[in-house]
Amino acid sequence: MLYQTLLNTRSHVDFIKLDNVSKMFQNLTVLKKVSMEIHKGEFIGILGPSGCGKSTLLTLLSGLEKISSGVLHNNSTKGKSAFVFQDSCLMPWKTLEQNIAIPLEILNLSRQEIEEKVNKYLKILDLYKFRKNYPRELSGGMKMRASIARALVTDPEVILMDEPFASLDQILRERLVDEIYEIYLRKNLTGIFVTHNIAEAVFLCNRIYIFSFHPGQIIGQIQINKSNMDMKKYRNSDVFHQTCVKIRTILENSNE
Amino acid sequence: MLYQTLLNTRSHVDFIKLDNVSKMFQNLTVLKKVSMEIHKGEFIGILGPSGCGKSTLLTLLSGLEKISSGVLHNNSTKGKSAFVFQDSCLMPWKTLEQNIAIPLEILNLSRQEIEEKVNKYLKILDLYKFRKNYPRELSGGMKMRASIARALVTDPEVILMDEPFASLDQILRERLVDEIYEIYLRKNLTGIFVTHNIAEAVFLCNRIYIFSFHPGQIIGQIQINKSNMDMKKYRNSDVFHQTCVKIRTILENSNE
Amino acid sequence: MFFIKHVLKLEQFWKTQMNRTKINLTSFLYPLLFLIFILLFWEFLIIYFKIPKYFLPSPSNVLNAFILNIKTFLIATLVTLSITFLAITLSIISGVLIAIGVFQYKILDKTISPYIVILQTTPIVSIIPLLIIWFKSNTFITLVICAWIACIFPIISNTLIGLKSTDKSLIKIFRIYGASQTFMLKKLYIPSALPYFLSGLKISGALALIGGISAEFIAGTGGRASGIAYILLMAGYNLETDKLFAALFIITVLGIFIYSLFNFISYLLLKQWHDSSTNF
Amino acid sequence: MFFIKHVLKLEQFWKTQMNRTKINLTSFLYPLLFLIFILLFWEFLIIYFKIPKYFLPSPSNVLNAFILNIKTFLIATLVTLSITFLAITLSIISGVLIAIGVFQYKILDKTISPYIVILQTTPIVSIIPLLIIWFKSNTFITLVICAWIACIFPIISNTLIGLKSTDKSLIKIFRIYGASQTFMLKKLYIPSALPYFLSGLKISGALALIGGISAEFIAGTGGRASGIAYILLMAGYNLETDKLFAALFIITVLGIFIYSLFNFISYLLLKQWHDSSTNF
Amino acid sequence: KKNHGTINSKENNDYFPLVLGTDWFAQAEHGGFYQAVAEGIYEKYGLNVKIKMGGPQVNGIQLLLADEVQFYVPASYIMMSAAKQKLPIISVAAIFQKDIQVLLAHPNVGNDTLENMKNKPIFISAPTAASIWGFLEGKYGYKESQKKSYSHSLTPFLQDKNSIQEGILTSEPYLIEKNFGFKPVAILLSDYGFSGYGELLTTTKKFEEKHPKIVQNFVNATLEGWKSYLENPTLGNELIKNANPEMTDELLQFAHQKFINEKIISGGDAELYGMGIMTDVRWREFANMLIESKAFDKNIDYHSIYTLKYLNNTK
Ligand SMILES: Nc1ncnc2c1ncn2[C@@H]1O[C@H](COP(=O)(O)OP(=O)(O)OP(=O)(O)O)[C@@H](O)[C@H]1O
Ligand SMILES: Nc1ncnc2c1ncn2[C@@H]1O[C@H](COP(=O)(O)OP(=O)(O)OP(=O)(O)O)[C@@H](O)[C@H]1O
Ligand SMILES: [Mg+2]
Ligand SMILES: [Mg+2]
Repeated sequence: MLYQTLLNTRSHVDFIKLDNVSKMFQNLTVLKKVSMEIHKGEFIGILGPSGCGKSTLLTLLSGLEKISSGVLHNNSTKGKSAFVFQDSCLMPWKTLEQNIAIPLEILNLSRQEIEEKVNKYLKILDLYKFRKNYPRELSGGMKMRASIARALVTDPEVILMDEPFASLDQILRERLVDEIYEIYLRKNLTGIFVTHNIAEAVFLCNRIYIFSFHPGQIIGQIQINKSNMDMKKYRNSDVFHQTCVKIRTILENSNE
Repeated sequence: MLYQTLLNTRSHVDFIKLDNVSKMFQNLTVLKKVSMEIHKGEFIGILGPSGCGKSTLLTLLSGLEKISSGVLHNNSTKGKSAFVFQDSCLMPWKTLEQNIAIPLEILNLSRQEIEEKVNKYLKILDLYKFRKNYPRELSGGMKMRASIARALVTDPEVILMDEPFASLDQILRERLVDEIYEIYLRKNLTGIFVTHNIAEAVFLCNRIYIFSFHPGQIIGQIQINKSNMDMKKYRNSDVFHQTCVKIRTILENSNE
Repeated sequence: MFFIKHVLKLEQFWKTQMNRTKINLTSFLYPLLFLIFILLFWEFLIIYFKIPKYFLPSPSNVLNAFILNIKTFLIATLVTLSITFLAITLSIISGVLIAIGVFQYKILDKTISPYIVILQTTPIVSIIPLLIIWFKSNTFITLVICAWIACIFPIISNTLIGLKSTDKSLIKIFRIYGASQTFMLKKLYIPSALPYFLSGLKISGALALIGGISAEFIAGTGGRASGIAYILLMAGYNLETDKLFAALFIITVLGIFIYSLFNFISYLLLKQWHDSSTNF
Repeated sequence: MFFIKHVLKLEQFWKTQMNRTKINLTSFLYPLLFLIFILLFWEFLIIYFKIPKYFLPSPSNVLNAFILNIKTFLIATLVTLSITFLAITLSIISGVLIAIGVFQYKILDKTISPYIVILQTTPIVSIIPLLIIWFKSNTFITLVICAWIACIFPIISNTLIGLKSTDKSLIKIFRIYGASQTFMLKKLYIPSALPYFLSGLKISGALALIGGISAEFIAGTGGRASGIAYILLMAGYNLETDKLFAALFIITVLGIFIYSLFNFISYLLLKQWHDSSTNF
Repeated sequence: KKNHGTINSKENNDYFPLVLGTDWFAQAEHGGFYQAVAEGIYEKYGLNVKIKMGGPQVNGIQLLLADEVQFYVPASYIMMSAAKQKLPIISVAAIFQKDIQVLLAHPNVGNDTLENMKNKPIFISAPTAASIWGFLEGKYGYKESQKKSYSHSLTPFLQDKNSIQEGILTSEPYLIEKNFGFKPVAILLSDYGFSGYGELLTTTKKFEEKHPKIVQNFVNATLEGWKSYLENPTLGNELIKNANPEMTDELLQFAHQKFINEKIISGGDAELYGMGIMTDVRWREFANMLIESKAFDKNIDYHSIYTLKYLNNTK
């Protein structure tokens, strides 16, 4: 509640703001002086080489880990964020549908509501047939999808996603990107999206931060303007391809 | 040794052969009447939607699970295969380098040899700096790379890879694909490569099997002829692009 | 179509059931054969070497003593069993509560943990006189308390280590959604601790029995409602070796019964999610 | 550059060390304060209500008895400690071997498992006479055997459940490369079972002490090599309440010592890979 | 006469409630107490007496001090310990004029005197050792190395023909003869100068000071009970078996026979002064014996732990 009012009165303040945030593990600097501003309703992409600190950044944003120095403001409503971890982490002693229902149980919804929502997302993610299976009876991609469903099921205000589509086939992946984009448009979602797929990031996001390897620093920030474009057209537009190439070049250069 | 001689005398026999192999879990048919032949030195790609039974197929090929019906021949030398699982599964109580050394310890190499080989692959996979870290101190992509290093370190005869590059960034991914292709050429490796990335499969493999969803059946088999082409040229050739599009079409159609 | 599926499922079910029974049969068969072999060998030895009954009674002597005193044994068994189960129930409740308390509140951990260890390491035998005074000579309660003290520690220790072994990523998931500590306990920590707890329970079952019996050895009840240890003790004093062995045999059977019971409970609870439940 | 790095590392090291010590200090402080409070309160109560020494000795009485008999106590403590540690060593060796045997060979599992349970549930008290016959009245060995029987089961049970909890995917990895069963045991199963084993060890430590002491209560006859329980027993017979409490206090301290030792070992061994090692 | 089957006398406010703690499960050694309950003798004296059985490790003195029981029946040695610890308890009558502790040996191996048993292995339990070892060591030069663990199995004794076994006159000789078919040599320690009393009626000093009349009545009733038990133990034995179902008639009978034949209760001073008698001479003799064997300090004030004032009236 406090958060909410703060947000309303100070809507000019950024939704999430990092100011010179660093993160160390013992004597290893993983993130160095990262500053970013995320406004409500933005979809932010995070790109960078493996091990550069993307997952670490998300845990900082979600408050699961403490920052080592700098300032971090997060004005999102408590309990209204969702997180898709890089690995699925489902509870092995619960079935798929029970796993997905967990956040709703935490939010104390009625049995019926829970069932409705869970079923809806089970269907969206092609998992309905396997809802009674235990995680160990599922394929890698299915587990990851379950983890996505668990994040979406709460209608979150902010969603943090750590390579959610990595283990999915291209067709499913594209469908899910569309799906999430639609949810994003409909619900005024704020998203932070870690991925290795440049095209996906360019398609989904308003802004993309590019990180360098060791220590993780922002080496590029790309604003994407697609407001008035039809999405299908956008995917095939020149802007799209040019942005992709531009990002690739930044990444390639940073590697040398 | 027995295997080896068998192989030498009957080199006309296929290296690995499946004849109408099916696999059931309880009353769920996961793979149905799969027949394939893999010759020594081939690199086989396996494509198919998430949950279609690709990982299951690999466990059958490696002998880790029993087939439910049909015939499976595997004439590879025992202990000379390597497996990159879909998740990294490292031992949490060992450091990165100790984890990678495990297969070599099983094969009873000398300490020095082990160290040499481990260091070589640590470097190839950009992990050398982190060799003393425990798995929980590594990023998702690093863990996966460690798992790839663990597979390559033994100079295997057959390598089974289950989406090894899924959680890696594009640049690293391409480098690793090149690396593996080189090893393949140099060592006459036989590879079975599960992936969701069509381009990668087309680039690396001689032959690609495409699987349908539920029950997993072979719905397409594509022979790729790139013997005399330079790899850089190949990646930009029309054949390459056409093959990719063709596979995509098969996958898309199967989905409807 | 649906009907056929259902029939198939049923068939599947019975097949697995049968397989399970088969496994259970062989798992009974081996030790049973071993037992029969030992008993026969024992009987033979005693007949062959003419070992006197007082030195080592033969299985047939023991059986005889058992049959002659069956009613006494039955009552005593019931008393001992009720002490044991009361103690286990008490220690499950208190042990789990203590483990959770210690797990949740650092202060509790720091302040009382050492005293729980003390409780565990103080030999029951030495506190029985105190207990007798405190519980106004109600021997039954004294015995239950002794058995309880004897068996609570493995429950606390294993439950606690189980709670602490909860997957760190799962904890994060729950935190993200702002789950309350109570909710997390119920839905996350306790299920995670289950296999450890059950392993502790198996140890505790045996300890409760031993605790109760040892306490009875020391505090002694006598009279109408006396347990199996009293019979064992008196048989010892009266030099009735066969009866003593019969009592020992009953204790052993009780032990196996309690162990099997907890093993079975463990199997039932764990079969859904943990592969270590097979047996032992 | 390298030099500076090294210095930084050293500084880091000492900082963590200091933090660790700080934590340990507070974790000693709380129970210690609690203890001092209780002791003072106890002394006060006894002075205030003029409770006679024979009924409940005051801490100062107990301390006095301790100082007066310090030499006897010291020798007895050494005897008890050696019994306990011998028993624990024996039970670690035999318990782990049995667990591994049962884990590796189905036949062994089926045949002997029930008899291990029997061993566990048979009250020591009732087999001491047999042990005395077998070991030609060598009380020391008898006591060690009793303590061993008392404490082996948690080790077997926990180790076995640990071995069975080994990650299935890791087993697959080892299988692929054709690792021998021995190799897998050494490099995979045993490290996997470690946390379970250590939890069992903590339970066993306490049980070994209790087992030895209980056995001494029953078998003890004194002589040169009599342990602390014998002193406790004799103090009881001779109605020396203060000496009895001093002996009880020593047993408790021994218990805490053994527990802390295993807790520390557990911490050292687990700190690399398991988060549940904090304490308890 | 109707209610005699139960251990409790009828609940009645007119009767003074007392709990008598014994040192073991019900047995012939407690016969007189049960007899007094069974025959209503305590009621006749205005007492409502409940008997609480002891057990292997039940510390009766502690129960007495905690007022859980009002009377307890220790032997002289324990009273000496109490004197050393200055415990406020006091013995008011002695049921057993002789200590019934025996040492048992196999027949025909020459172990028929305490002197001959020197250097032979003795199976002896810790509590027994606590009371008699000082005497054996001090007076007969027994060695610590002779002591062997005894935990209530006679098998080690039976195996070694040279070994010695502790025992009670009224039980082990019978059990051995019955079960193993030979009559063991039984040496009664009291015949060798272990001159303690057994089954001393003992209460706290506080109780004794506050209720001298009750104490007197209890002593009188108990002695009457024992007299009756020696004459015809049927009623008492029934109660005993009721409380301790594992007790056998033969053993009760054997013990009863021993009481009479060895004049455990009616012999010695009792022949002159009546049952229950204690004398300063005997107490001094016993105390000196223990002081000489260094079990106790010579300044020990053993006079405070007994009183003879309730005994003159019984004559
Ligand atoms: N132990 C099991 N019990 C029951 N069903 C199982 C079991 N293991 C796998 N399955 C089922 O088998 C099917 C194929 O699984 P598999 O892991 O082989 O898929 P996959 O092709 O590797 O998918 P992905 O690309 O998502 O990894 C899935 O539908 C899964 O639910
Ligand atoms: N607990 C820890 N202790 C020490 N180092 C850690 C720890 N956690 C992460 N690191 C280090 O932090 C760095 C960044 O890790 P992170 O998981 O954020 O990378 P990432 O960008 O998500 O990589 P990937 O794309 O491979 O998932 C890595 O170098 C890793 O070794
Ligand atoms: Mg990551
Ligand atoms: Mg898979």
